Amino acid sequence: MKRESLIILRRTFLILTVLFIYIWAFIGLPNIELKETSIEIVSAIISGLFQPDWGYVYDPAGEDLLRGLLDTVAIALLGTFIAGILCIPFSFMAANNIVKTKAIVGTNKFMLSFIRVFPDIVLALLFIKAVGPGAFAGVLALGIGAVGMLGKLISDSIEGIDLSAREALVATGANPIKIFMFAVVPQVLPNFFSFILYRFEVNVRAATVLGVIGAGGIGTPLIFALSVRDWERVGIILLGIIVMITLIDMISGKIRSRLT
Amino acid sequence: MDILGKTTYGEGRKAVNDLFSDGLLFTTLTKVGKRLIQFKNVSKIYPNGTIGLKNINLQIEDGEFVVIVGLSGAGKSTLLRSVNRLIEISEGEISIHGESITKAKGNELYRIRRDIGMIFQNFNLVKRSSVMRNVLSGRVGYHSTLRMILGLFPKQDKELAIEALKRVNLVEKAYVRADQLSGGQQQRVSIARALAQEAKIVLADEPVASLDPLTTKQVMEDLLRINQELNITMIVNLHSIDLAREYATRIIGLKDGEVVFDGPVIEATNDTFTSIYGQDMRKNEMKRAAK
Amino acid sequence: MDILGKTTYGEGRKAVNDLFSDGLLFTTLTKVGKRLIQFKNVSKIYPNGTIGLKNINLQIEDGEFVVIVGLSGAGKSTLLRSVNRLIEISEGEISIHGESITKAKGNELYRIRRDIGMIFQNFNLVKRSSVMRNVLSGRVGYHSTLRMILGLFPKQDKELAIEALKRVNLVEKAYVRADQLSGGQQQRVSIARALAQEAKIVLADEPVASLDPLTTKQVMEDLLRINQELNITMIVNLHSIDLAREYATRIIGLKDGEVVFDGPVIEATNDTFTSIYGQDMRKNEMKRAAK
Amino acid sequence: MNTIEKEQTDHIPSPPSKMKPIFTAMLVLVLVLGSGWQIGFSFTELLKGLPNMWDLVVQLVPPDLAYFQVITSPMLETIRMAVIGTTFGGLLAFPLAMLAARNVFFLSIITGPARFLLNLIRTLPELLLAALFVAIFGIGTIPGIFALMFFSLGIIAKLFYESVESIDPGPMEAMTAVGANKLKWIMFGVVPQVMAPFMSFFLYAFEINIRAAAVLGLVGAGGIGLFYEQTLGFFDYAKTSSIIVYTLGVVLLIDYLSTKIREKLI
Amino acid sequence: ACGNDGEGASSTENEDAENQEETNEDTEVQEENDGEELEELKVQFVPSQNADTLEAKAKPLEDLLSNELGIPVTVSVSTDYNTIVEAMKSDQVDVGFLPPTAYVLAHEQVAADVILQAQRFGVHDDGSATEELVDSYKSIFIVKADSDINSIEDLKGKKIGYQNVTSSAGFVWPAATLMEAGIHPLNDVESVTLKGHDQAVIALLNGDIDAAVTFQDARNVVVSDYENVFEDTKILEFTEDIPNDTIAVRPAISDEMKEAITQAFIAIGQDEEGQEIIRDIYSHEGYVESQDSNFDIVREYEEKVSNEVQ
Ligand SMILES: Nc1ncnc2c1ncn2[C@@H]1O[C@H](COP(=O)(O)OP(=O)(O)OP(=O)(O)O)[C@@H](O)[C@H]1O
Ligand SMILES: Nc1ncnc2c1ncn2[C@@H]1O[C@H](COP(=O)(O)OP(=O)(O)OP(=O)(O)O)[C@@H](O)[C@H]1O
Ligand SMILES: [Mg+2]
Ligand SMILES: [Mg+2]
Repeated sequence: MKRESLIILRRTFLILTVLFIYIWAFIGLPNIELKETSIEIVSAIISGLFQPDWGYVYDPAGEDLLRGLLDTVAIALLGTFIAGILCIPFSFMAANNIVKTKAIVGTNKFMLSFIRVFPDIVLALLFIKAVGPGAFAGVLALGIGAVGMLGKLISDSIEGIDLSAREALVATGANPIKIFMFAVVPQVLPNFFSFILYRFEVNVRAATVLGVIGAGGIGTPLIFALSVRDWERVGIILLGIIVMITLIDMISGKIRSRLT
Repeated sequence: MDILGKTTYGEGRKAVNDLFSDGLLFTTLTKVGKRLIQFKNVSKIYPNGTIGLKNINLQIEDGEFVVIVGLSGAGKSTLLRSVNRLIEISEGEISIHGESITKAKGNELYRIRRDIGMIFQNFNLVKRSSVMRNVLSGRVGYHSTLRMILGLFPKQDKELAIEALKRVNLVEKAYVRADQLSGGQQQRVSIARALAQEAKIVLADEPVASLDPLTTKQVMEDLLRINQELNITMIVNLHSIDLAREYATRIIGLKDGEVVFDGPVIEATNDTFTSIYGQDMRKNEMKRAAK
Repeated sequence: MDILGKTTYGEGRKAVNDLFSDGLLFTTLTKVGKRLIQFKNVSKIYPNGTIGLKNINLQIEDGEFVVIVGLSGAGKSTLLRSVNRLIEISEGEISIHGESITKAKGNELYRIRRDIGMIFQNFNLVKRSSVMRNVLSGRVGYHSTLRMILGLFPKQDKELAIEALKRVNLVEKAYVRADQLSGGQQQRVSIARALAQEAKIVLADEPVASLDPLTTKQVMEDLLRINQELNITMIVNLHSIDLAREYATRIIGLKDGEVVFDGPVIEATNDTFTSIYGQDMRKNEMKRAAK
Repeated sequence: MNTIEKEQTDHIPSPPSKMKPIFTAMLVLVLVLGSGWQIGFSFTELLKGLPNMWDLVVQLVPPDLAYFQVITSPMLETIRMAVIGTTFGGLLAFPLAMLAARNVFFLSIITGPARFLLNLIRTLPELLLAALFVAIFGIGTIPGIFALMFFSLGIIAKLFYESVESIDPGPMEAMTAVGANKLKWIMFGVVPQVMAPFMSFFLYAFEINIRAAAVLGLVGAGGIGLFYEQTLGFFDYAKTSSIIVYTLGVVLLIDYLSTKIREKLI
Repeated sequence: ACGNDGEGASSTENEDAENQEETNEDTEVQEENDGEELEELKVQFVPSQNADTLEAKAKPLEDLLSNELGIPVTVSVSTDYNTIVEAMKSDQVDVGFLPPTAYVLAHEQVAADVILQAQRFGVHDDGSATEELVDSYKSIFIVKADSDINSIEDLKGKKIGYQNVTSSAGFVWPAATLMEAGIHPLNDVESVTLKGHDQAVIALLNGDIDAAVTFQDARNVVVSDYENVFEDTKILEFTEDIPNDTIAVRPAISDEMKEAITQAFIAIGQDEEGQEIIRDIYSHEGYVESQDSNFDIVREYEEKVSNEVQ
């Protein structure tokens, strides 16, 4: 009875906290009003986007859309690969249904939070100091930066898996690593790949970091075009990115269906 | 006990049962026998307050074929799972061959568990993996962690797995994903996994629940054979009284988490089962008779 | 057929079976009866190439208690699931009360399905939800979509759900999460869900596989009672020949996706079962005899 | 007869060809190595440069704790916008993700456009969203909330539909069998299974909105992003790290709340 | 010309300090055995904010410089000057294109020495370019054309859109102008930080702010999206001259190398082909030699403003 009332108390507290946060957030919200200039500017932007600057697609001297996309893919691919490998031990050890020691789980969760909180730009700075500006630094920054996100998402999804298969492995006397390989991996593999591919996509779009880092790729021209409001240029770059991401989606779908 | 176990086979089972027909003799024998699995004052209370087991004291000898019977929810699965510590008991201690599994840790615990095969009530297959991989997973206890991370099973293991699948008539599905199997086929994969494990004790939680009579017979014969030929101890939860009578050397009756019967098959009369399954059964029968 | 169905009960079943003892009479009767479920040249080939069903032609009448038997993997579940189109058949047509479910769409399909209850071999419970909610989910076909999105079940539904849980002896677990139940308890939840659905046809895929003899009896009696008192058609997959004999009015034997036997219980002799379960059974018995 | 049967039962199927996975792995390997070569990956260079990194790390500690006072109010402002933006983003993401999940809607006529829309939403760069929203709503809180909403929608929906696609089909099957229409089917067969991942993604998006809400700066809504820029611009690394510490505190708090909420759902 | 005068004046004022600093550096360079010779030149540039066209291209400059210097050159583009400075500090970048404020901060950290300054065409009040080459530009206060704000003093209590506080044109110079008029740039007005001079103009057109500070003339960026931007807004005030972008080198580089780099850039600016390239890419017209003292004005402003701000 006492335990139950404690649970109710804690639940009420949780609900009240969330409720309070919402009330606080919505209080003092200004009214939405549309600006007079909006039609003119938005239509200029949209019409610009829909008249992409085809001339930028290919330029014999290099430094065109195709080259930018290629560089971006190379950086994103390698960055994702590094992150994909580094995140595995973290996600495993931060899942509270795999590792039972609270301290280990807690430490790993903390580490993941810390990596996530660490701003991309500071990470970029660190690697620029180490290896100089350029694609290499970009790969390292993306590779390390993504560990926080992947580790969290994957460990969360490990925590939600069906444990019955795991039981069978426990019963055969498998140690945690073997259990992980045989009972957990096959179940989280689809999620793992989908997170990895999502991260790959994020990395392709990580224009800001790559722009800061001088890594080349499509990010810097995109930022430049946006800041001087060259919508035709923005349009063609976005088109390029969308086409590329769609292609990657298709290819990765094929790969995924093979691996899982 | 070992020798006795080996000489009995098939119909010979009856003779062995006769030997134990005297309850007193039975208990005396077990006291001097090699105590394989020992339950001392074991209780289990689930976090939500349900009582799973209540002060269980049992000893099971090498080579026995124990069948556990009881109503749904009586605690049969709980008892079985506490043997290899799939669930942590709340009180008491369980030891296997003199080693306390309750206190075992790390590699010691893994080794003890490796020697205990388990067939699960709800199969516990990795649905996304192939049948073969599910069966091979019974072998992981034998190899180094690194090897297992790379998924490198020796050739013998694969042959062993195929062998186990043959025994349950499922070899043609070896490379099919487990979720594409029928219910009975899934159960057979789970049995093959336990066979491939080459354990010294096998815990079987309703191993034939989803099987047709033919496969049931095959599986039970298989369990009996490995019990007798390899002197492997069997602890099996069964719902079928007929099967229990046919294969067991000893029957343990559970009710509400307590042992209400424990003795050789011969002692388990119809009245015994009636008392295990509670008064309801009698009431129910009376009702029907009244109509 | 209705009247006959209602007068038979329990032991009375035997009398009915006697009525049908002549195979000819049986077929004649079914031809004039109300054809409830009709299979026309139904085949099913799974995407991986496995043949599930091969050219099935069947008709099942109102109020029958059909038991389907067959080896594991014979296609029993596939047959059952094709009735309410849980799997799309590859060829042929299935109609229910003259309406083709194969061609039905949208609300029509939902309505047909609402009138068909199903008990699943592997329970298919939402493990994270409470028992009550799982049972109530059998009622969603009766209410407006909006109401269901908000999860507002009328009071009668809740009473109905409690009633269904009482029938399977599980009312004390009503507010427990489904994953905290024993195997047999989960199976009973799945039965309660089908009972709460108040369907006109019940498809049961091994409804008693994980149940102890007492509960098995209760559940089978329940199925029989609703079959007889409410004239609800039952199609049940069973592995136990004894149960099939005790409760069925008609037995259908499947082998490798084909109907190899179809007739009243009385016609299903031991030889029939032997042929359904294939030569292996005999071989197996011979082997044992040889030893 | 006997022999035929024997062949049938004893026939051991050959294992599936390993070529496909090996080929795929080789392809990935080639791509990785190729990219590594293209961008000039070098471990020695990295090792050589590590001491340089240390220079910066030294400047980051200890954090300037007095700076907390300055960033508290922008942080609260950020949280406030993130709460609203993420909530609306999540509310939109839920149905959109359902439409995009192939095991919920089987027709590519439905999932295709839904996925395309989601791809598009994720592709739009923050700067472009900012340009649009500032033009439409002016500067301040409102465009900030809209930007965060868009952003959350993209993240949550994408992650969510993929995880919906990997749920247990059993309960869905049961709902089909009781004759539930699509909405009821989703409510009772899908939703109970996916609430936990949904909350996880929702809270994750919330967290991103708080720690990386640079877009707020772009629409003149302030936010903590501006302060990173400022402190880095002045090479005032102690302050930068104090922002990191502060954000970490907030994120850990969210993490704690999120675990508590998820515990209720798993 | 006006800007040059100002800078000359300030350099005389600070002569002593400056001399001392220079001697310090000289000894430092000498200690390092006449500085490093380079086998490869690494150049990075950050586009200046005061440009209305930009290209993220590096190759053309690479080729030009490598032709002039006879060693391989790599050029990279970054969007943030902080990273250049850090890279120069750890010897990862040799030559950086830095905006004035960034240069001053970099010099403070002994990361960069200025060698050159970019030249551009001046800007008429209507936003069009002049014929005259200058090495400085101005920032402007703009308000709506129909606004009743007619002088700097009227800005008191009004809502002003700034850029980040490290921005020369978007904050430092305008803030100094305000302070001269007796208005505290943060306390006496309602300040809003915006990202991008174009956004500032749009926010002004929208009426979200009463005045915007931008480089002269940022309205050119917006004119394609909002045709009447020049009619609908007016310039309220100009700031003092802001030095153009610098080209700065790592202090440790040998004097000969520095000289070679300097001459290479000047040559590129004078070469017809080279000029076209630097114009297209960086909107530079050429380069003139410069020295650290030219940036004392920046330090002065920086100090003045940052004292008030922090
Ligand atoms: N989803 C699926 N994909 C491919 N093959 C399947 C699938 N489901 C079932 N099968 C195959 O179809 C055949 C018939 O399966 P079904 O489930 O109907 O058997 P069953 O008679 O119900 O057997 P059991 O008694 O074991 O439940 C089996 O060989 C099975 O492997
Ligand atoms: N994880 C759990 N949490 C809470 N209670 C549980 C849990 N598992 C089982 N129980 C409860 O413990 C009791 C015993 O369960 P157990 O699984 O041992 O029964 P069983 O004898 O195997 O029944 P069945 O024949 O139905 O499988 C039941 O009342 C069940 O509801
Ligand atoms: Mg059980
Ligand atoms: Mg089946």
